[in-house]
Amino acid sequence: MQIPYIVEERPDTGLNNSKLGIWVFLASEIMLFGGLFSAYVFLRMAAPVGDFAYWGSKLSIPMATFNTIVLISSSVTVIMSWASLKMKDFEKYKMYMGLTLLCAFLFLVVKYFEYTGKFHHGIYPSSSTFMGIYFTLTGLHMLHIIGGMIVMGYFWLPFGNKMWQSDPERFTNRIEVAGLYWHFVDLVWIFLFPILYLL
Amino acid sequence: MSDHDNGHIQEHIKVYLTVFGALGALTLLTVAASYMDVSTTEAIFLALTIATVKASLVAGYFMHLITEKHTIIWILCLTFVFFLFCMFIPMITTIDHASLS
Amino acid sequence: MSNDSHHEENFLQKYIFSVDHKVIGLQYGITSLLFLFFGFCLMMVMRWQLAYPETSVPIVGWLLGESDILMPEIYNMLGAMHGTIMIFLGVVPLAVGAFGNYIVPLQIGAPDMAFPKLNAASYWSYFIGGVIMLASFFMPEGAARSGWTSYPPLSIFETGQTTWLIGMVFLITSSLLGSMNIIVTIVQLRAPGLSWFRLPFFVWAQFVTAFLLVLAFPPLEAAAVLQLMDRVAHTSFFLPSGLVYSGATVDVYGSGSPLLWQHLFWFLAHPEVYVLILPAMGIVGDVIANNTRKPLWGYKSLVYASVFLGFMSFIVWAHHMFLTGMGQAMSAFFQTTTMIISIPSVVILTAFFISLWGASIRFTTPMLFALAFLPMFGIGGLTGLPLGVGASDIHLHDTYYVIGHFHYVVAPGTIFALFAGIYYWFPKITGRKMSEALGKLHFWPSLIFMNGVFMPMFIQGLAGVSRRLYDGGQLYAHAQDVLQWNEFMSISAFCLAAAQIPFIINVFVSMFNGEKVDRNPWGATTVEWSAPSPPVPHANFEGDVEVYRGPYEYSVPGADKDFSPQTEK
Amino acid sequence: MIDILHKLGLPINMSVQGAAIDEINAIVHWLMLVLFVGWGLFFIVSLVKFRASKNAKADYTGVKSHLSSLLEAVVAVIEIVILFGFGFPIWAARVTDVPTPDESIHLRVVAQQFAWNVHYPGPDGKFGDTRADLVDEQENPVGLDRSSDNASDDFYTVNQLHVPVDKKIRIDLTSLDVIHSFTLTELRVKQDAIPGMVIPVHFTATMTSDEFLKTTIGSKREGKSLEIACAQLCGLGHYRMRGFFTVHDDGGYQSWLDEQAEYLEEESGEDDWGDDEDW
Ligand code: HEA
Ligand code: HEA
Ligand code: CUA
Ligand SMILES: [Cu+2]
Repeated sequence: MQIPYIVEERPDTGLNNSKLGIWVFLASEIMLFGGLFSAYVFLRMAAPVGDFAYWGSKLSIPMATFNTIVLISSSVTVIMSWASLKMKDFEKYKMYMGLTLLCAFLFLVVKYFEYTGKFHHGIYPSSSTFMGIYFTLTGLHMLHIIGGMIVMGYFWLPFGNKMWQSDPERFTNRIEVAGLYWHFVDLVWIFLFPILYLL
Repeated sequence: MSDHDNGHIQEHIKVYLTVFGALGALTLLTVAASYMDVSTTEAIFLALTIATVKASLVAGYFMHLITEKHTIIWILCLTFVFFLFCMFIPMITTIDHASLS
Repeated sequence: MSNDSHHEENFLQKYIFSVDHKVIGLQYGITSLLFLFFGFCLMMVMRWQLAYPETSVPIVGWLLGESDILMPEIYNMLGAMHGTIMIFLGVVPLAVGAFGNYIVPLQIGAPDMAFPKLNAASYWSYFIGGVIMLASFFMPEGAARSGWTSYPPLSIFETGQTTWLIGMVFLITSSLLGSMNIIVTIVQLRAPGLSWFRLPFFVWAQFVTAFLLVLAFPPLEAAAVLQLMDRVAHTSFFLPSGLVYSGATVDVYGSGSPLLWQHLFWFLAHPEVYVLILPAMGIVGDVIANNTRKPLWGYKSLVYASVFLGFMSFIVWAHHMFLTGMGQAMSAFFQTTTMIISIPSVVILTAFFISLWGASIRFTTPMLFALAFLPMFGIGGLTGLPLGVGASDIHLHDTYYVIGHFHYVVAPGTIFALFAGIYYWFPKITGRKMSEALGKLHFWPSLIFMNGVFMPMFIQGLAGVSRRLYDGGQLYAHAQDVLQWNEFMSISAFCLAAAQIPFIINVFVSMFNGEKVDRNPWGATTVEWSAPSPPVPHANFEGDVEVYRGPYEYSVPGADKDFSPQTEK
Repeated sequence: MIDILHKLGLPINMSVQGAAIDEINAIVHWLMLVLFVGWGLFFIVSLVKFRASKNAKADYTGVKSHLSSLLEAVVAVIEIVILFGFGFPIWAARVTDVPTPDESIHLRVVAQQFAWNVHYPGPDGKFGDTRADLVDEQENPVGLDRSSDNASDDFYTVNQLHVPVDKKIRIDLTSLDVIHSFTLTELRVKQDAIPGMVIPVHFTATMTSDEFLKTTIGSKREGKSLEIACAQLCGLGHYRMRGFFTVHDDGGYQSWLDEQAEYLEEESGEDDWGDDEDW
């Protein structure tokens, strides 16, 4: 027997399974980053006054601003790729999804230079509590980026073509779900940016 | 999801691009604000307000939360409440400690 | 998510890497029962030491290193692992992984879980976590030994903790995947006609439990990552400045806080205890309704109470931290929430009691376990009250009173309920009933010896004997008056172990030779009993399921049978 | 109820503040007993009365009255009374209303694996500074800086806590390494000792050690005096992290202090206390 409501919506909830699933998953992600944000606030309060601001000033605002813009752009391109599928334009989808992946990659490259820059100056997670939480938060965020890239890359490669031909509804659905996840990763960064770099 | 015809989507796309513009502007704004000479509390307040606005834009328009189904809204409200507990109760508890240092 | 039931499956696909919720449920069940058994074995070694300190341990002594005496560091190791295994590898996977997986889709008339592959991933993640935890015993650093609570700074300094943390990350991931799946399944896959207030109480309990897991576990995952960083990358999230450890100042940046861990840990671990109890209550509710032959009394109040319980469980966590220097305002807050949360438990228990009034009670083995659950949980829950009042907790905190409190809720409480569930649903899984005679031989000694193990703990706790003492308090003056109980408790524990033998025999014998029964041997009303026993692979039911009535329509006036199944018009 | 609790193993209380803790413990146990016996009776009666062999046909509706809601409300009200009438005030008196150093005898306790170091301020009643880098297991377990102000008359003991009877005692509690929990069972004192935090604990003993020992005559602990216990798992020596606790009468306390001052003089004769380098 087939599992119902994989693609079509259940009438009384108005949802399909994966839509609900991804949101429940994101809820748990909110709590994951919530725990870390809570730790950040707690540690900031426990640290000597000015300690966080002092170490925070060692980070590069221009690099982070650039990265913020990059991530926001990738959020737009991913939703454009979904919209293209909605309009049955697979070529456009390919292009926008490719752009999204490119943005994600760009983000990682910038992050790589940021990290190695820190290491060259002898700054490691153990250098201070701020640096510890900085590396932990951004590291975990980066893992999320990489995870997203793997999923989206999978749908971008030839595999996507096949699924689009056999079951376009479901494929669009998958992209929507992947997009929701990607927006969330963007959303986390929107908070990471000010609390780590600007404050 | 057949209620979205092409015209609909076109309109959506316009919204997405507007939001994109707003997000970019707000990013620059928050960076600019961080160079402003204000007290720490004000800086925190300002930065977090801008971040919240940005996050709401992403969640509301990119993630379609403003038109999302009740079930999902409820789950997120619940999560948000617990998120607040997780954020603030430990914080308040530290302030309330009987400890001397 | 191809779900083609027609093509032939080989052995591996069918029994090992299956995506069928029933197979996964059984995998969960078998693994977690083995872990429960293992956790109990660890505890028996410890109980030997508590009764006869520093004498050679019989049977397994040779495993303990050079001498066959249990050394303090091994005692701490076994203690930490007993707690971890019992909770994260035993009860949660059994209650949520096994029962949740196997029974929930059946009770809501679904062909499978919403995401079968995710379901398998959840089991395998649990499996890997379990293997890591087990492997830690054989690693040079040994297993974790800072208690299941892993309070830093101790957990940062002690060995073995890194493996524990990595294992926990897998276990947490497993629980997250599993409970997301349960939520989506319950919301989306309910059979036509099965509205929210027609769900069996068990499904409600699983639903609330799944939310607790999804929303409370991630902060612990965050904390585990932070602790991992402290251990591996030498950060100091949980280490304050100015530490001196074994004679030398600790070379870290400092300025962290040990209390941060406690907050994040208990943010999970308090909801976690309700994760342990809610599915148990769900099972008890179903079994009681079935064996009293009448509807559960106050079904709606049960539902509301468990939802409220779930919600409140997120804001009581710091009652484990009263003695960390908490001030007046926050202690008042947490005392109040703790008292508030005891009310829904009282409501649930009360509803169960009242359900007995006017019933026609059949004392089957599952019913005996379910009935014993009530007073046992009652004792455990009631002894939570003096712990929840900050002032009395000052005397009782971290004594054996706490150990007694929570064992009453988890061992004769949850474990009994899980036994009830196993006896109750065994016919659904195998098509055969378990032996009633052996079942009773399992029940009565278990009941007696459970109390023998845990009742004296209250006495020791009132006397002020601390928990986690390697010698059970021999050295302390204030423990002298109550020391004699140690041997009594240990002997009870060994007898309790012996009392499990009929159960193990029963499982294996009944699996092959038990009395064959039809699909509804208990005369039950809920949807799972309208499926064949065992249910159809990858489909569960032979045809479409439709639900026409509430979950516990027993002894309906005017009906020809004393039960009216939900699927019958 | 308190007698029952004593019979069950609760030791006698010998501090001013402890009485209230015993009181609330007794009250809560009353509530527990009433609930348990009440529901227990109902439970047993139902089981006997409604067994299938006696009552073949179950009643679909069952109990109709809403008495149970009333009962639940009563439990809630009792809990509120317990909290507001007893719990909060007792907590305040026991934990947060800490006497100032002036109105009390002020000591520091520094826990470490696996000992209780007690730091006495000496005759001036003021503590010298302490620093983590000065800590030395043998010579200077609390890390006292002898060259700082007020430090010269400070002294410390290891696993020996001496206090006078009937005086307010205030202890500032901290830890050097991991979390411990400072417990004086007979005084109903328990407080976690957390590194990086200083948490005040206070009590007033109502009995001297000698008087206490008289109450133990005939029991299994006869002849064993008061102790400091550690309640929080702190490593493999947790079970033997035991300190000794002595309550003197006024004269006894003074002569003990004098004795300690003498030791201090003798030692500083041999060793130059002011010199950090030797440590
Ligand atoms: C399943 C697990 C479970 C459950 C359900 C509970 C339920 C409760 N717990 Fe417990 N608790 C634990 C597991 C659990 N606990 C564990 C594991 C620890 C220790 C962790 C550690 O430190 O290692 C702990 C520790 C713990 C502490 C910390 C103690 C300390 O360290 O000092 C506190 C303090 O408030 C507490 C309170 C409570 C309260 C108020 C409830 C309430 O929810 C209880 C409400 C229930 C009732 C009030 C009973 C109602 C019943 C009746 C009225 C009927 C009477 C019955 C008959 C006559 C048949 N618990
Ligand atoms: C769910 C949780 C759970 C469960 C069920 C148990 C069950 C038991 N526990 Fe445990 N315990 C804890 C959780 C649990 N415990 C925790 C969290 C701690 C604190 C650890 C710490 O300090 O950090 C603790 C600590 C603890 C201590 C205190 C140690 C100390 O402080 O030094 C003691 C002492 O006696 C004890 C004893 C027991 C006993 C005798 C049982 C018995 O009831 C066990 C009974 C078990 C069974 C009845 C299972 C039988 C299963 C089978 C027979 C399976 C059959 C198999 C097949 C068919 C395949 N436990
Ligand atoms: Cu110190 Cu236990
Ligand atoms: Cu709790």
